[in-house]
Amino acid sequence: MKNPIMPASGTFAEEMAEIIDLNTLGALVTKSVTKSPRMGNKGPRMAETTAGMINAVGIQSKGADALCKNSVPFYAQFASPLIVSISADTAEDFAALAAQVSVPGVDALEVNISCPNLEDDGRSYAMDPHQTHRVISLVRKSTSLPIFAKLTPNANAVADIGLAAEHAGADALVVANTLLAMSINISTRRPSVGNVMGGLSGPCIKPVIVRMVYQTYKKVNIPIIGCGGICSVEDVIEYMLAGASAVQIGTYNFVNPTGMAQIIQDLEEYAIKNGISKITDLVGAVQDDSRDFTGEALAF
Amino acid sequence: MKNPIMPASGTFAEEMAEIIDLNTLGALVTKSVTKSPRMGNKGPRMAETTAGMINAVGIQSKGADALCKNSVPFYAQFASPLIVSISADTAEDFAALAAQVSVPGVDALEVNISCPNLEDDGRSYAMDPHQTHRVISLVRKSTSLPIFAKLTPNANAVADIGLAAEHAGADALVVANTLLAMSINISTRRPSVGNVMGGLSGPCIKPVIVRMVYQTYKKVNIPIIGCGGICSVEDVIEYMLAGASAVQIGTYNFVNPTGMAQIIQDLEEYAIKNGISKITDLVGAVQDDSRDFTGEALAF
Amino acid sequence: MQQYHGTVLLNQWVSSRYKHLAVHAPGITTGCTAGQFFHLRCADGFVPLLRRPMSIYRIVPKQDEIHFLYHVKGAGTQLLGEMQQGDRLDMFGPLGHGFTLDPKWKNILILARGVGLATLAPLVQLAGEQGVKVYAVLSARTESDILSATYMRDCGAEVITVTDESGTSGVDDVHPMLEALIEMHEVDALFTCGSKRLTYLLQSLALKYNLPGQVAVEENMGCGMGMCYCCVKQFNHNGTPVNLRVCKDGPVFSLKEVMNL
Amino acid sequence: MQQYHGTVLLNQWVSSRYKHLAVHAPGITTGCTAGQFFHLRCADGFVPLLRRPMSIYRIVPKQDEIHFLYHVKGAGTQLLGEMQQGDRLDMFGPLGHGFTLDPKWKNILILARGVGLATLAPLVQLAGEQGVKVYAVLSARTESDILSATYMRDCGAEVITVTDESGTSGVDDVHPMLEALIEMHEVDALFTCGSKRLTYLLQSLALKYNLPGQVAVEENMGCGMGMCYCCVKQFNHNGTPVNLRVCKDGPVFSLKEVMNL
Ligand SMILES: Cc1cc2nc3c(=O)[nH]c(=O)nc-3n(C[C@H](O)[C@H](O)[C@H](O)COP(=O)(O)OP(=O)(O)OC[C@H]3O[C@@H](n4cnc5c(N)ncnc54)[C@H](O)[C@@H]3O)c2cc1C
Ligand SMILES: Cc1cc2nc3c(=O)[nH]c(=O)nc-3n(C[C@H](O)[C@H](O)[C@H](O)COP(=O)(O)OP(=O)(O)OC[C@H]3O[C@@H](n4cnc5c(N)ncnc54)[C@H](O)[C@@H]3O)c2cc1C
Ligand SMILES: Cc1cc2nc3c(=O)[nH]c(=O)nc-3n(C[C@H](O)[C@H](O)[C@H](O)COP(=O)(O)O)c2cc1C
Ligand SMILES: Cc1cc2nc3c(=O)[nH]c(=O)nc-3n(C[C@H](O)[C@H](O)[C@H](O)COP(=O)(O)O)c2cc1C
Ligand code: FES
Ligand code: FES
Repeated sequence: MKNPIMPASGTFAEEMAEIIDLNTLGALVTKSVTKSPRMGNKGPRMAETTAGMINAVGIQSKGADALCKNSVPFYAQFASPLIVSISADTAEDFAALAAQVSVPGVDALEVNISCPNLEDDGRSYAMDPHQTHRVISLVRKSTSLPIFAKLTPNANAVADIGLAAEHAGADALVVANTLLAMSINISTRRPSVGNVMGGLSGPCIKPVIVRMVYQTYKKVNIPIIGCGGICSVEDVIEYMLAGASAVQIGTYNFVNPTGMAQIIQDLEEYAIKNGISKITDLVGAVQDDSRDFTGEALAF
Repeated sequence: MKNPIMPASGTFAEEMAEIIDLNTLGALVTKSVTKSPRMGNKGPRMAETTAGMINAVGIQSKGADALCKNSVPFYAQFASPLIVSISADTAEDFAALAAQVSVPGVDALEVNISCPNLEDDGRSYAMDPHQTHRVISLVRKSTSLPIFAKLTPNANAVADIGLAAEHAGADALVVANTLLAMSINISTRRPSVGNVMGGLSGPCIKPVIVRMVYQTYKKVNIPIIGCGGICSVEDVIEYMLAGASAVQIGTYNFVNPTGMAQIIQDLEEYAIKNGISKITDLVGAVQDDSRDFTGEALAF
Repeated sequence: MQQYHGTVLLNQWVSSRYKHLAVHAPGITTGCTAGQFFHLRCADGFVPLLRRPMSIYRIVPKQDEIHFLYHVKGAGTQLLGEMQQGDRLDMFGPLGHGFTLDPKWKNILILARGVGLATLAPLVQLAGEQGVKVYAVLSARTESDILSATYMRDCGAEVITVTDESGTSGVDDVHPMLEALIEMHEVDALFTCGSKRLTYLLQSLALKYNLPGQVAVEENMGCGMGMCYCCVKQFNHNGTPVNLRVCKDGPVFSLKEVMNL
Repeated sequence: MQQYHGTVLLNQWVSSRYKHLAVHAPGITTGCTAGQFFHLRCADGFVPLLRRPMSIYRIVPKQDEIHFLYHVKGAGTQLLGEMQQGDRLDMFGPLGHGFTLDPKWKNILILARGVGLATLAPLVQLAGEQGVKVYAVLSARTESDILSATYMRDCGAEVITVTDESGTSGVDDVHPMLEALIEMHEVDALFTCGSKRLTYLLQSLALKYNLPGQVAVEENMGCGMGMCYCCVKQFNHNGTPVNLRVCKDGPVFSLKEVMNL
């Protein structure tokens, strides 16, 4: 990767090419795709909260065939590696889908085992280390591409889930998806998203996810991609110090559609200004007086 | 209770009497007390985050004797019921402490089984239903006062923990304590609180805790006291609609030291303006098209 | 679409609830058409976090100006309202698909309510420029909230106003009025924005008179550019419901496809 | 302590980094003493969320005015800096324990650095009023950052300034200067604020000369009024470390109790 900055799944699509040069991104990450086309949830799908937003899009997907036919060739125009995010209802379906989208032009798979399956009160594979191990193992067998396991911050002990994913063969972890949340419109007395609950993202969640990256970094030996509330180069540095080898930017793309490009530029300047010759030296370098400072690069 | 508004443990103390009339509060809640005096964590103990704050006070306590000798008589001046929050390291110590502070003048105990015991990577009793059941059962046997179990939002399934507390004899649940979080000062590369991790509170966490109140309300039959990010009468209404019979106000006391008094007044006006004769009619009244609208009052 | 950092030229109250905002930025009118919108960042910082979609109210290509007419409603529009002349405004757009005028059309009917007037105003201008006659029924709470009546008349439209305060804006009052206009003036197409009730009414008239129609739809938005699927609503594609993005597939949709507003 | 809604009288730059803020509120000076502080809400809304502690810089009882001198540093002080004359400022205070002057003292030495000058200025005024002679060593980055020298001289203090730019502000330079002052003027007590290094230096001199001393300490604050224990630092109570609240047990502490700043 040219740099550690990439978009977060679901907050990026082909349209972004119209406003920033996708060649500058560390990687490209698709919206989670399902095998067959899916409608997604009923609206409203989004509500703003203090320094955050709740989304309950529920994975609207054109299906894996459309992805391979249209999106993969589109992104092939750009030098940046392409990561396809996959979503399925069973471990077997995950594995089958992984095989299906392991086509030329795809550089890695992100296994979205963390989307709060909202029909089941927010549960998802990544709530449980055994389930995580099972699904990642099956995916591991069905593709030779690098696989990233995307974890949920709603789990008790994210680091343990990360460890399970590592043992099952994941090449990297994405920490993390959204926090299960809810808000209520007090005038209508209705939940503010049609699906009642949804996923909280944005700056408000950053301190929780930084903590999870930190905890996970202490347990696992594969690279961690930090994701949650990143809006500036300072946030990127904070995540790297906590243990992230790369980061994903989600909600901030809505706040500032050219934000990723700006952050990439700011990161270069930051490195120069602070005499950092290898940005990976920052990985895990928080001075918590308790662990060695070793950084792992994320490479394809 | 006169009204459903009370302070959250650790954000309120005798000093508040100098700026608002404590008689107007629904209840008074002490900082968590330990059996013996405790120093608390090393500093810095607090760091601000986007729309929130991380605290790592770590329960600095004068001990239960001092509480019974000084604070209980002090609060006895006021008509509002007194809730003493207790903290201990083992279930047995919790029970012994509950007995020790069940003195005249104390109207209920809040069992703080949710303070992230930060030496253990954020774990606490309320991370696990069995542990919760055990500690609440023991406390139940050792006091005849009403007991509130204060849950942690860091658990997988808060509603299940709540159910365990209910089965063990808790009279109400406080949902919830702080989210385990971390931030890093990128200039010093040190964690911004001395204890590395701390608890996130303030408006940023509200959507997560509202969701937990909603989920817990669907499972339990005891009243829920909502706590997390409340800063206005609208927030109080939102929590009540989600299922809270009462609420606690924490961080907002720092933002606006006379805020609780204002919210109590605003709540009266809100009820009049919206023709709500019994404020408890709001409890759980969110129109999620899936459950009956029944409210439970919180009474001592 | 592009991110512009415009300069506020004016931002003034035009009634007790609406403000008129004009912004200058080189090249900003490029590709702008009636019915499209800009996604505005109402303040630096993260509360409110997201941008606010605002229809283009007026396009002034010669002066590189885009105007908005907006209702000061919640936190975002309140902050927008605090902008002063000379301030910088972060604008992302133009976004979405606007209204289209078939060259064959001679007479069109527009039915606008509230801030819907803002959205339809540039269509009236466009129609005027293309020699299409506009019959406009404008609805609002009060007479003073009907902000663009004069502007629309200047563009050559025939305008009828109805208001809640005068008791003339009910669906039952507007319905016969619309039928009369359609029948009297050989209306070729129907346009609306700003009210669910009125949209359903106009949809029924489009069916009854077999007329094409267009409606500008609103929904909460994340990205505003088609990536996030936050703004999706269901539309009727020949009997099957499809989920379309208001920001990119709309905000202007065919009236007959409207299902659940 | 009380919550006041003051009116900003002035809020102006006095150097490239510092602003001087004066606020009026009826009764606000009641009970205010040098060394105490107010907890200021720098903006409505929740970013930044918390109040900012600011030492009282000047107390003007006759005009119900409290003044502050502050360093524009991060988000909170930046927003504070944007306040205009006439704006309302939410102020909570006065908070904490201030400096005390023993009636027996004739000469005191103060050592201030940076914004510590703001904290010590009202002490100089108080000493002047009580006929206590003040010897002040003021330290800052640049001469223009030494903001209160004139004011302190007007209050009757003898002032020496040292700066980083002139290379006179190092601990090694200040040390002999302080010893000379203490020995020459029969100093009765020592006061400081604004620098950890200088506090430790002054502590060592307090021990050496067996002089009482007071220091105003800073720490991040939650409540500002003693409830939350966020602002605790360790102090030395006759050999045992105790956790004291900067906001309530301080911000002024005995110099000899200082342990970990
Ligand atoms: C394509 C489009 C064009 C629009 N054009 C105009 C216009 O020309 N003039 C005008 O006054 N208003 C217009 N609106 C509505 C305008 O976007 C909302 O009034 C505005 O977002 C409210 O923001 P707020 O912070 O003041 O209100 P709040 O109610 O505090 O907003 C809370 C959240 O809900 C969203 N929201 C609230 N109302 C709407 C709405 N009606 N549509 C979409 N999102 C909403 C906000 O964006 C925000 O995320 C348009 C909306 C869309 C989708
Ligand atoms: C009792 C007391 C009196 C003070 N008096 C003055 C004064 O007269 N003039 C002046 O310029 N400054 C004074 N300070 C320091 C002032 O409070 C901080 O500079 C200010 O809080 C910084 O806020 P910010 O948002 O600009 O900076 P940021 O660095 O963005 O603040 C981030 C967080 O850290 C806290 N913080 C940062 N620096 C300090 C600090 N030094 N002390 C306490 N908390 C801090 C802030 O309150 C906030 O919560 C005083 C501090 C204390 C404790
Ligand atoms: C509108 C929206 C849609 C999302 N869709 C997906 C998705 O399809 N798959 C996925 O793994 N994560 C999805 N996410 C989660 C983001 O990828 C990211 O994990 C989360 O938003 C936290 O990052 P942020 O705070 O930077 O937004 C979505 C987030 C948003 C806001
Ligand atoms: C400084 C501080 C200290 C706290 N101390 C305690 C405590 O001793 N016991 C406890 O149960 N909760 C404690 N809490 C948690 C609060 O009671 C409350 O659960 C939490 O802050 C969420 O509410 P809020 O967002 O309104 O602050 C503390 C919170 C803060 C901010
Ligand atoms: S707002 Fe993102 S797709 Fe419409
Ligand atoms: S800031 Fe709360 S005790 Fe000092």
